[in-house]
Amino acid sequence: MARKTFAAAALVGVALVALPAAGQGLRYAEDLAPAIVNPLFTTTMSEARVNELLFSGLYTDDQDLATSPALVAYASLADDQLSMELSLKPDLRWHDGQPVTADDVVFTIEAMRDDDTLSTEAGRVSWIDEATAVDSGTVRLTFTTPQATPEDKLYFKILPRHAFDSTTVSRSDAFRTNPVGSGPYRLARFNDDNSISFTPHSTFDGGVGISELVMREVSDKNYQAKLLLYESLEALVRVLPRDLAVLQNNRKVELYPYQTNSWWYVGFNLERAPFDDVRVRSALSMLIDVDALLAPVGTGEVLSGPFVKSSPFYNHDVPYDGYDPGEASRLLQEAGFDNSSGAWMRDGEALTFTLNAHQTLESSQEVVINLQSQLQNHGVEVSVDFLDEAAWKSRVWRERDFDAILSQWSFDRNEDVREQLHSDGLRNFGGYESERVDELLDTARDASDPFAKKAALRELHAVVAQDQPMIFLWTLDSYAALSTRVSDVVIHPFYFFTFVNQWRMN
Amino acid sequence: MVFALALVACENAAEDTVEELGPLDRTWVATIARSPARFTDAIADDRAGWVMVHNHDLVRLEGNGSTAGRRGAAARAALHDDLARIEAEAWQRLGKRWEARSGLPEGSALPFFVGLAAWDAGDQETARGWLHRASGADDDDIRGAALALAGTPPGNAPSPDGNFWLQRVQAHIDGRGNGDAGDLGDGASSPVLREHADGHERLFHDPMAHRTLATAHRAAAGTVEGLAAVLFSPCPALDDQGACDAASVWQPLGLSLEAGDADEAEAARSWVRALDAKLDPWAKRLHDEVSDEGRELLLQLRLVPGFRAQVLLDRARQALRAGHPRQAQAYAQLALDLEHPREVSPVNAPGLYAALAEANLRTGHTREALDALQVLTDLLPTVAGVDELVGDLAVLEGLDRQGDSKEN
Amino acid sequence: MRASWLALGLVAAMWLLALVSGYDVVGDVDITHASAGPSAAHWLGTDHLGRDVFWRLVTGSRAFVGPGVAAACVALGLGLAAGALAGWSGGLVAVACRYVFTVVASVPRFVLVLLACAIYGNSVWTLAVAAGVAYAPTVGEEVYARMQAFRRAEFVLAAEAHGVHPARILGYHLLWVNTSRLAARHALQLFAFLLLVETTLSYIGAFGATAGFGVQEPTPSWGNMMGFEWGVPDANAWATAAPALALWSVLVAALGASQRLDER
Amino acid sequence: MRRELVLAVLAALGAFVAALAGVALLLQILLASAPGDAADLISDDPVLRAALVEAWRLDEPVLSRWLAWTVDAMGGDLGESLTYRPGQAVTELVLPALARSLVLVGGALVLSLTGGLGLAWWTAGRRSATRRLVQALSVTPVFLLAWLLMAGLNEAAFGLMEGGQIARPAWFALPDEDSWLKTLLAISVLAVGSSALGEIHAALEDELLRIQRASFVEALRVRGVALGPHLLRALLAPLATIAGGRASFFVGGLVVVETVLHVGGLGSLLWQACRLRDYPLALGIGVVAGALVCGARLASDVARITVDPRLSRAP
Repeated sequence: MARKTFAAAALVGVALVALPAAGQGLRYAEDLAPAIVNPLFTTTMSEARVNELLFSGLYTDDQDLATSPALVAYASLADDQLSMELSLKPDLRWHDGQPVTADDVVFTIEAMRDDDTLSTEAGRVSWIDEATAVDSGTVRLTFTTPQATPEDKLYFKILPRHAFDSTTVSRSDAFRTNPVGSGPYRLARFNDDNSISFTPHSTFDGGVGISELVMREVSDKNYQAKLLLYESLEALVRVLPRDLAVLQNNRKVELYPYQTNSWWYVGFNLERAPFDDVRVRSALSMLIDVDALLAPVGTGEVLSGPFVKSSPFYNHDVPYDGYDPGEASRLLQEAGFDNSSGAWMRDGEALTFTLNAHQTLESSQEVVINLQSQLQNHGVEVSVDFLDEAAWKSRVWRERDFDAILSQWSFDRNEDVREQLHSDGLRNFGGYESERVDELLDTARDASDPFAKKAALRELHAVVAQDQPMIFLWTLDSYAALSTRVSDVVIHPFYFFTFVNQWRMN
Repeated sequence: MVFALALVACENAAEDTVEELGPLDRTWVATIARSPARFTDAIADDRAGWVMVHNHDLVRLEGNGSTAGRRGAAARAALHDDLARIEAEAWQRLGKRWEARSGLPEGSALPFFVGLAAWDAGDQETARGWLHRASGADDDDIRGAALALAGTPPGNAPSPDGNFWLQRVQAHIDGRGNGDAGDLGDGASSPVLREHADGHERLFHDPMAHRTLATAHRAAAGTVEGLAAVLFSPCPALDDQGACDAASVWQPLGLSLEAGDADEAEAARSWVRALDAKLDPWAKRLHDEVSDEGRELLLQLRLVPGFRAQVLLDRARQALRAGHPRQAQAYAQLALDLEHPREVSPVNAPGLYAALAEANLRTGHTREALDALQVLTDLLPTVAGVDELVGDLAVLEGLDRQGDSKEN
Repeated sequence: MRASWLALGLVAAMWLLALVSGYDVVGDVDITHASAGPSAAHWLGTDHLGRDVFWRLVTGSRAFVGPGVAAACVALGLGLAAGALAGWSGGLVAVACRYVFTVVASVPRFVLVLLACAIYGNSVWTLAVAAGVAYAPTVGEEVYARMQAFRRAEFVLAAEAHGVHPARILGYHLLWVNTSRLAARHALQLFAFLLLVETTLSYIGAFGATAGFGVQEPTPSWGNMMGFEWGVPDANAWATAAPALALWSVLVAALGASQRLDER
Repeated sequence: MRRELVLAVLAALGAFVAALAGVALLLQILLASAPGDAADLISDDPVLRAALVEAWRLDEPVLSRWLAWTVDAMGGDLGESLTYRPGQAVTELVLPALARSLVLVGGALVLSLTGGLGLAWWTAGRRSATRRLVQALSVTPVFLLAWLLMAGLNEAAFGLMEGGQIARPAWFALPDEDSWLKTLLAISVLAVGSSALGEIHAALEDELLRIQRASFVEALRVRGVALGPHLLRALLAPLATIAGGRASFFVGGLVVVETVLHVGGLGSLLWQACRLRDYPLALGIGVVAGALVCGARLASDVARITVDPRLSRAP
């Protein structure tokens, strides 16, 4: 009896000792755990990165960023370029063991197009006229207009039909906490500390190198770099610019350029007075010393329009209207404001607004406090309201109920600003409308000559810089940091984890 | 703070014995840190010029005849060589991709320029193919030039006969012969042809300019001897004959000078890790051993990080020559000093950005290549043409794609 | 013990200073003087946005002094009233009151405060009222116990026999004479409790994924001052140390003073 | 005698149930008094809203809502999470968290009581500066104490690791690895911080002094009997009282300790629930926290009754 007790105690002891072993997993940090794991409603980069782990598309990028088949085995495009047939690879499985079929592909397209789904990604399939399953392994797509290389547009993630009741998918659908995909990793569990554990998908085509992945929510950005140095994390998705210098001198860490096409902005609600007046918007932009705003965040480049400076679309001829309080005063007076009382007033109403920012936007607190300070010192009262994920989605994305927002857009290498600036763009929160911009965006979209597209978007830059629907702030130097214990790392410049199955741990 | 961390990092590195690190004491870094007087001697003729060499301020060194000026010219020549290669690669990719996607634009001079670029790069086979396709060009001069060049081996100019383009080719070849680029460099900064298409213009820059500029700068560089030849360069030391002797420094440390067979980034990364494992403890030791004056030099001029970056840049260029762009990409990324990631500095040489751009371009990261080229465009107006060309390629590659954008 | 009162006096002085100083909480940002050490211009240096730590510390007192007093009023008002009512009338009323005390006291104070902030919105005044309500049962129970003890005491009976108005007996003889010291002690303890809750919420609420409660930047609180500077590279040490030390000193002082009241 | 004891225990049990029901009602009233419609606060999504109104019986009055909720709760159903883990049963979320939190609260009780007792034993009658010192240290807020200890331990360990003096400890780095040290740290911080230890120490010291002056102690002292065991026995009842009262304090402290130290317990869950306006979850946790406090009070009452049967006669 005593011996038995002892043995049991010993076992418990061993279990306790064995528990903390971190294992050969890769832990990466995000500022905020994805609120929703469902490719139909992906709006943030952290969600996009998780999607890349869990789901596969029909096509994907290879390491040279050329289109290569993922779920597709082979495809044939009709001579008239108006339809194509896609054959899926045989023996593909979902994480729950069910086979991946043509029905799933058709379902996904239907779900994205379903008006009641309210998918933020609906635009990705608008060019497809009809999707039909020829047999369980073959899909036939017809297009609204001829497509030279339709596979370039077939990157969207495929969802399992059997996990949904109908093509009308709700944001709150249980799928978001229990996702089933066909990507290299499956979601093992949501942990109590808000982290998410992923384990390899056993039948993933090509195998998976790292036996466990953990997404950890580390909301304190300062602490992320520390954890990496402590070797309590293996990867930081995006390093604060001010930490770059420290990390590059640490030999346990290597930095990889990542996600360079992103910019910060202060967006106005153009449907609300006084932001409907371009003079007011311009004046506000001239009251802000952007370099001083940027200083506590780190190094970056100040922008004059909706593209980063190295973009082929950036119009270097557009003058940058920097800090110029004199000109701002003139514009405000022209717009009917008067600051004899120290604050800008028009018809007895002060020029004030509420600035909304997402709670977890990195360094947003510093920027917002600074901005508030600068504007107040020029007689413009700004109140600040940080919104949590749910409030941000509903107030900014759906209701468009705000005066001004501070946020950041990240673009893939195509730098397509259509959704942001087109009058019916899904991400045009401020309600910006310009006929010329719409025309230019259409030209850019339909162009078959790169010179035409470049010219159109450079003109767009100039027009938008004039109209100032938002104050374009800066682009930051973006790097990912990975422990040298992770090898064979190749990072996709936008989706990050595209090649994760090839990574190894030493 | 940063420096303290760097020191901590050094302390942790494998503790090699003095003998093992001995070869590094032959480097120019050790030489001038141990005897600063030799450094003072070497830069005596043009201190201001040497400051520019150290800062990679190649533009202001232009036309300077001192040793510093000649070192600058040599670096400038290497940079234009890099840019010429990038340009040649980009023209090929642009032509091929455009043709494969929708067929070449009708009546355009595009195939002529693709062909001219290949012809100037010495690839007669490819050049001939493109030049033949240019026979449909609307412009008579272009058609004529294409026809003439298709039958001429690279390096020889066909008789111009009043043809604008052939005259220009002739000018380039003459310029290369006598080492004077004249105003031919303008063709790299502003377009030589504005072609009207429906509703927009196609701008083409001169695909031969950078090679001519490289030749001209190389002529100005001449040869530099002694310590001045290796100062701030990737070459660690000179042998008795005054030639660069890298092997005797790196090989005893177990660092192979070969590029390896496979184009794997991981190979480059492990080479850099091996280098750092030697360089860090050695730098620490050197820092402790030398005189105050020497230490001042080491820290103020950032000699070790600068040398490391030069060595890695050299490796990157080597990898590019060996057809290993992924390795080159890794070398260049690891060489970059991220404290100033968008500017040329004592550590970040212009060549580094060129190597990064070329490696990115050749691994399909066209858009990322533009990030690197942007730095050079801010530095040298003649990079504008390459930047536009690579930009056109990036736009072309994205024509059928759907952009994706997310918050944060 | 005199030190305790001195410290509390200092807090009061700070609060007054904050009221009259006109320190511009919003407009103080000055990037060119970020993370500077103490100097004549900035007695405690600046934080990483270049804001004056001393003045933020002083202004930070506004986040808890007013609400602390309000919370004490709420707790004492509710506690004294309900306790006296229960003690005076006895019977079913007492049972009911004490049941309510038990129920409210069964929810941990901090939990109640957090729930209140989630439901009624995040402001220091919500916090003050919630803390007062959460604290009231403690006061109520003690007052009830005293009342019960004195209800049938001879001096009360004598007063009643003399025809003194019951309200005067309750108000003066019982409450004022017997519970004023108790009330003062609880007021001090509650003040300390509110300071603790406010700084805790503001500290934790200064980080992204836990943000949303407490005093929000740029309005200073000793809690968010610490949270805002925590982990910033090359920060001015006083930017975190000063509010931490101030917080600690005030807590020590408030508790010391309250014990003093207990002992005498 | 025996009968009285049983009755007293039953009465305590009745009080427990009554208090718990009251807590549930109190929280329901609190939620119902929210400005605007509860569903408005959470979501503008019409689908979600409709589901909410139904799931929450928002169209019914508070009392009937409370009754329905209580009936469900007695069946072990606390509803479903709305925003934190949509659709997941609250009990599924709360139970594992409860287990972790119980360890912390239990540990903190044991540690603070034994620590307080030891200190009181040592300082009683000496009027030394120790009492002041303990109080001054213990007054440090829980969040500050946790943060200082955590940063200190991390930096110290990292320094030693970099110097090669120690291998990487399994607990490194706080607060991200689950380890015995983190649990210990959480327990200690909870037991000491925000005046916990100071108050317990002071109370026990006073109690000890009172007992020492009691007549039976005098008698024992005259008879030359060892005082220790008798004093301890006399302290049991006050100890139980203090423990019962402290439980509420520690459960409140959980919110802070767990959030700062990243322990997935009731406290951090409550913080997230409040932050995300996940009212069913918050209500569930609030009631469970109330149950913990009431349970501790019940246990303390029962313990006192058993230790000192005289008490069973008092109401």
